[in-house]
Amino acid sequence: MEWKEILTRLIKNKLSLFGLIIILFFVLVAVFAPYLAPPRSPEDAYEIPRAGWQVEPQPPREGYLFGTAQGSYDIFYGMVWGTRTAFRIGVIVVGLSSLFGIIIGTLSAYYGGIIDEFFMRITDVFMSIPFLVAAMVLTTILGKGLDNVMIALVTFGWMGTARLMRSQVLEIKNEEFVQASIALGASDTRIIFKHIIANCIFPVLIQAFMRMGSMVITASALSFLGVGAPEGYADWGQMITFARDWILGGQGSALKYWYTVVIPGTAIMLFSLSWNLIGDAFRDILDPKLN
Amino acid sequence: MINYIIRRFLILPFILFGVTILVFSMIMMLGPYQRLSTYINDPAQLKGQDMDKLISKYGLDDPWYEQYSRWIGGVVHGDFGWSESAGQPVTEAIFSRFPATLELALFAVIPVVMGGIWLGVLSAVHHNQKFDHIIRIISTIGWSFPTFVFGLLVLMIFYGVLGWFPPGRLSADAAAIIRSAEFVRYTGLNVLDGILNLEINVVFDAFRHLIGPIVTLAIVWWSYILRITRSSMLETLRKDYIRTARAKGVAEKFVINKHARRNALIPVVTVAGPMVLGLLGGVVIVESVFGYRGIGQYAAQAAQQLDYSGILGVAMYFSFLLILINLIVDVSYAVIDPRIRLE
Amino acid sequence: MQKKLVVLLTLVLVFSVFSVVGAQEEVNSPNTFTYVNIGDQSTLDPHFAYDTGSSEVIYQVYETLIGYDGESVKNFTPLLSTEVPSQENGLISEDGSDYTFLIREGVEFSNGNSLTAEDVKYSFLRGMISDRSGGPIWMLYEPLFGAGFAGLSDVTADVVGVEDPKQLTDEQAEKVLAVLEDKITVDGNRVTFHLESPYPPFLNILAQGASWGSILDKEWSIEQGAWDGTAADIVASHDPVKEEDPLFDKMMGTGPFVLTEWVNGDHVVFNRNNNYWRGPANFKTAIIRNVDEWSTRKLMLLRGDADMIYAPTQYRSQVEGEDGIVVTTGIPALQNMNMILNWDITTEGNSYIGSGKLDGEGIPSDFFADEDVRKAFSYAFNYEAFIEQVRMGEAIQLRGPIVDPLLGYDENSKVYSLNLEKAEEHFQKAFDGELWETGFTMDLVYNSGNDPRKTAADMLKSYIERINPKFNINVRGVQWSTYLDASVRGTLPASFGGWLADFPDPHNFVQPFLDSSGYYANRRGDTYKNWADEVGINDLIAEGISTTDSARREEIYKKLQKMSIDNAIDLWIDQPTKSNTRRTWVKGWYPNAVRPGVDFYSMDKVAE
Amino acid sequence: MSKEALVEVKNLKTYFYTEEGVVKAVDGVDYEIYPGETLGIVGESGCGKSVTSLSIMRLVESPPGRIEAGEINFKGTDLTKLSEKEMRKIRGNDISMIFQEPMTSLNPVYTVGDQIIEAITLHKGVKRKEARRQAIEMLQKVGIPLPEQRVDEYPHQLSGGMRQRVMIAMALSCDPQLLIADEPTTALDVTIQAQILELMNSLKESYGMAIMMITHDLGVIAEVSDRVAVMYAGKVVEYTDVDTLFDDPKHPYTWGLMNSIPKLDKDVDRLEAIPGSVPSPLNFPEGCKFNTRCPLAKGKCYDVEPPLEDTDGGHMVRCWRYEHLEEIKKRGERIYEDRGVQK
Repeated sequence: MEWKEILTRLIKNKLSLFGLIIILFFVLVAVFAPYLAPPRSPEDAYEIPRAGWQVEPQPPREGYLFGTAQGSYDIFYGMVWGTRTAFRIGVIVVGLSSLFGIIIGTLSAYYGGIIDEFFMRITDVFMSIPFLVAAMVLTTILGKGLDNVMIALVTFGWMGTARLMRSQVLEIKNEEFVQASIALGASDTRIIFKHIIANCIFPVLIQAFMRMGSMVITASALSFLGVGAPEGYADWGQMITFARDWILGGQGSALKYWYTVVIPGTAIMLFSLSWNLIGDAFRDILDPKLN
Repeated sequence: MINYIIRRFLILPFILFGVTILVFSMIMMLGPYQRLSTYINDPAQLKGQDMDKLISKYGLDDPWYEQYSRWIGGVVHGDFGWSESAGQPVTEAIFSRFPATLELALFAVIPVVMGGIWLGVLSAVHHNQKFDHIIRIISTIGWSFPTFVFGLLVLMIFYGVLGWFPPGRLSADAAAIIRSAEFVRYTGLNVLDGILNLEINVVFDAFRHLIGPIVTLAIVWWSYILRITRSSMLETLRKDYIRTARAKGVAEKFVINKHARRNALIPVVTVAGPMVLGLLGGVVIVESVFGYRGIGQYAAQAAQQLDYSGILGVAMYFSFLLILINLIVDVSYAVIDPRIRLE
Repeated sequence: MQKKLVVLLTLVLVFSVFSVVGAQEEVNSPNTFTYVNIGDQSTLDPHFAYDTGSSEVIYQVYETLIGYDGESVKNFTPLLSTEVPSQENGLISEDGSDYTFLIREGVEFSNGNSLTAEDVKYSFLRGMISDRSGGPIWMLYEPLFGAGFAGLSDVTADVVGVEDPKQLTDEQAEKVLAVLEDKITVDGNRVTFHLESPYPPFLNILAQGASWGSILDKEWSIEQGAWDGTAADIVASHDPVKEEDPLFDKMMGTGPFVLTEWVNGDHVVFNRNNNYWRGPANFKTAIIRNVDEWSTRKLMLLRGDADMIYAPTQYRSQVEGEDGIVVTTGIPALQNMNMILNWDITTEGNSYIGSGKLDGEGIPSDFFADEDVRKAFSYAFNYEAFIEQVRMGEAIQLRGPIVDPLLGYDENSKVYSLNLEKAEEHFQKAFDGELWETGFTMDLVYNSGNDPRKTAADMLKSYIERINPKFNINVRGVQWSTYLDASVRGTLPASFGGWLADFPDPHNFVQPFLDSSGYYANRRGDTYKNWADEVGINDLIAEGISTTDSARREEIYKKLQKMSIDNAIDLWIDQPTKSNTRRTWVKGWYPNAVRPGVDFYSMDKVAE
Repeated sequence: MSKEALVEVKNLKTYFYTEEGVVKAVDGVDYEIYPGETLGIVGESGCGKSVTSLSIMRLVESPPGRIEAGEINFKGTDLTKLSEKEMRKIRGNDISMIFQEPMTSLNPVYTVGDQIIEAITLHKGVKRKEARRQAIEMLQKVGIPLPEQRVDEYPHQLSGGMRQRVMIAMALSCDPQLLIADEPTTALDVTIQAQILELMNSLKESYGMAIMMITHDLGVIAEVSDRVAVMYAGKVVEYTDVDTLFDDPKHPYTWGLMNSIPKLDKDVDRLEAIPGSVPSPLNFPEGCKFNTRCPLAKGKCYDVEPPLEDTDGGHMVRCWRYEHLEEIKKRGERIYEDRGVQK
């Protein structure tokens, strides 16, 4: 199916159109971040400015559209620049881990035998270390910082894709057109790229769409454990972690600090929802039975 | 099948070896002073410490292979070492926390899987109708908010306001019963032990403490199972044999529950394995919110403190679980799908 | 059906959002006291423990010879000793170097064994022999053997010339034990400590709250496998690894509570000692639970399932004023926070100092050896805002290492305050004006997760960068292990320090902070050590600890405080105060700055 | 034809409401099926022939599909007016259906026996044991060897032809009066095709039921049908008995279809093909729907849709210019382009 047609159909479907619009909105926010929330100095633009030194969150007021979070971090600024972080984490982590997964899954299923055994046991080894333990040890080794968090997420995040890809390739490997190509003496690279990857990529792509949205949540879980982005770095996951001790409100009102959780929560939800909607629509489009 | 199971277990040592090498080499990339953080885990403890003395006491500056062989030598003799972060031997640390997490995971899996499948099926049956949209949006919300947000809200509603489900694992009275000499700890699972000891109060109390974490886990993981069930169910509902069943005059209820669901469950089983593993390893946030001492918290603490015997212990235990869960998944595959069973 | 469910859920939500947990009229579980805290215990061995979490547990089970009188940290009351030694009652010798304690009779350990003077002697000897590295026992060696003695190894080196006690032969061990035994003698029910020279805070070192002063049951301890009282066992008993320490997870004391269950990281359960010599405690069971999540602790308190919780300052406003909750604030705590300036930064493999030269791209090794730089930094910190906003008013500015209310603390002494003009002036003078011209770039490093430290660093950055655009400070959070490594290697240009008193005496502050052999001197490097020696700081400290004349001591400590400020040795930040949050039905709670955590015995639960 | 019709379809309209627009899959179709006869429905894929049959079974997926108008009278009852529950009593009992893909039309997770038994117990109200006996008997009737053994096997253990026999056994297990066969042989090998058609013919005789045979293959039609309806773009374009149709096709579309079958008895090495493809149901042309492909289309064909007219004695044709075709046929000319050498 042509990409153009996929796009047209994505736009025609109300839900995925909604998703696309939201993503577009976030893209615009990310692109125009320097205008929406001008940084103090360009080199530490991702450093959320502090309105003061107060620990307690303060409600929205002039100059601080969304209020300030724990530690007087400007929520608006954090949200705007955090959009860039969300895309960066999503694209880089999902992209790289999917790439590794595809390579390992394909090689393993295509060649089978000892290679398959080798790769799958390596996958088992990586799966055996609980993700958060691995991420914590790795960020301790590499040092704090978003790049290192991404390295950890990629290093311990490719196994799912590898397994999915492997099962897909195993299925398609025995299809007649592949067997025919093998019989015709086509080179392995040609078969892998022309027939196998082209035919197996869509489930992986759909999975990747779904993962795009959830990466922000994973990042917030890491922030919760103290191994996420550095304190004060514009990152949605951290923004919502700032709300941790304030969610239940203060005396008299459970909603006293609503803005600390509602604002980042809504952004994360919309982001994740959009990717999911697009992913769902994508699957419907690519599902041959629906056509 | 038996061959297959044996083969799986024969692989286990290799995986365990790989895991230990991977973890060990990661930790050994750090210098001895960094690894001192295993023994000094708080700035307040820095005072009066003679760092170099500590380093030689724990052999932190020995070459990595010496440290590794020291550790593996112990393992061969059944000694998994001392976990500094837990203040217990590793085996004890794991076995004193594992039942708690297992109990949580077991009880959580039931509503998560049942509820998730039920909602996923409903959502697929009402594909693209209002119900489907609402369920999908709710599930995205469930998947999009960090666990601690739900955990704290659940705690506030069911404990803070209603007072039904307190945090922790047991209340003081029930804990006192469990400590008493007459109470035999058969399994370490409070509910089960309560039943076996015929202590209804313990059962009730333990169960009461489980509900909060379970509800929280359910909210988060429901959406996961739901999505998979939904898409798998959608695919199944378009299968020819569903039309066949309808053409036979089978009522829609049975078409869905008998003919479609069982087929739709096949991919769900595939993800249920990793999900259970995730539940067992990733419950740290829920454990933290509900003051529930389990393996997740331990894993996090060991990692934070670079307590390598602790990390290795947890990792080895997870490899074992992975193999076990994969086995269970494969067996359930066979139960559900005759095509696999008979091969 | 679905509609009903939606309505029900909405109702529950609305209900929960708008209702706030009401106060309970009655006392919840009157026979159990639950204290919900954070953190865990590292050991139950009183001679091994050197952290608040462990000491808190040990406090409930073991007892010391003397205690503190209520809130005071200076006045004592008798405990296992029937009198507090003083020169007036003759229990402290004229020259101030012999301390005698009269052991109370009729006291029993909770296993029924009677307390004897022999138990007391054994307890201290066992502590001195086990003397784990990094442990608290140096506090016994310093008074008993004199300055320069910090542990058993110093004694073995002195007596038999063996550096490592683990290498002692039996013969050498005999000699060492004889020397140790000479220091603590027993005569009937009198136990006398023979100090090398007068040591004013000696009673503080032994008093309640000091786990190392705990009295053990000799018979029971030997049964458990602790040091058996012979010279031959010294080698085996010295410096145990935690897991092999026989008293790691067992306790047997004379105190009001008996350890029932210790699940590390989760809870500790105590049962009342019904034969306690001061009369049984007010409740049967006392529980310390560990819940790290603040909101959970808060809800437990609001529901009355917790009688007392640990509430960090920043969240306290969330419970203050709720029905049934009482908060006591402003409790002095013997701790401080400062920023240690490294006078002699290790440049090798150091990524925190840029180029390592005075070229605007980094800082040189001796950056903080320049007094003007230190003063400029001291003027560029907003103490007032830090205390008001970060500590929410619950702190007082530090005037040197010594904290309120210890000897030498003077609330009128000179301090720095935020003054950017003065800071600018000093920066201009620094390095003969070169620094002002070239500027500098450096990292301020804090251990990740410590918010006050990050804020302090952010503050310095924000003010200093305002003074001169060529000044660049990067605030970097690093993992604890990295921080530990860097502070040991001396690569951090500035690091944060915080000291919690071992015993309430100014010596316990000036020694680690100012003495050349003190713990923090290491972080300032040799330049500081030499300087401190030259200007006489070391001598003053030595004099301060060996004189019994209170007035002279006060003079010395005031002088040291003044030198710390005048020379801007460090950036002295603040002394945070503590608070206590509990249910109104809790009676009998009183603050004490030295006590680790709570004193269950003093408390009761009574309805309003 | 004086007999009472078993099924009488009148002006049936089944539309699909998609996001792209309304698809008129079946747009005003009329035909009758008499007891014991076989009605063939032929057309290219997408012409609405399957939807017609699903409409009779009321199995059109809704949403997006809906029976918009028309009547389906089965033995005097209008099936479109029945409740789902009443309809279920008819499905598999009075009317049953077999499908194109025997490979996918059977549920892979149940044994073939289970699936036949389900239909029997559902409609005949017999005990399971009796149902099983009947199932074995049915398997025997459809020519499956060792039925006692096969009954407990899973679909994947059977060959395609066997599965189609199982499908037929299942469809006939409740003695239906009408069997709808939707391309029952398309997916099978040629030899097996013949066997299956033969089986169907013989079973038709013995059971005395009517068959509605849906296919794109005129060869199949010729073999089994009594009467034929040719469908194009949701409408019947020609409707007559089988001999008349093959002797004298009147609609240019039928003519095109016939010329695209290689005939062994005629010595031609060229096949004619209908150029173009079925227009998108969203974008039907004005006038005659075939006008985009029809070589004879002229004037009126582009403006007004022709009615289904009785040309002589029940031979119904939907064409303005069928007479023109007569002339061409008489001249023996071709009206379509060559498809190229096929041999």
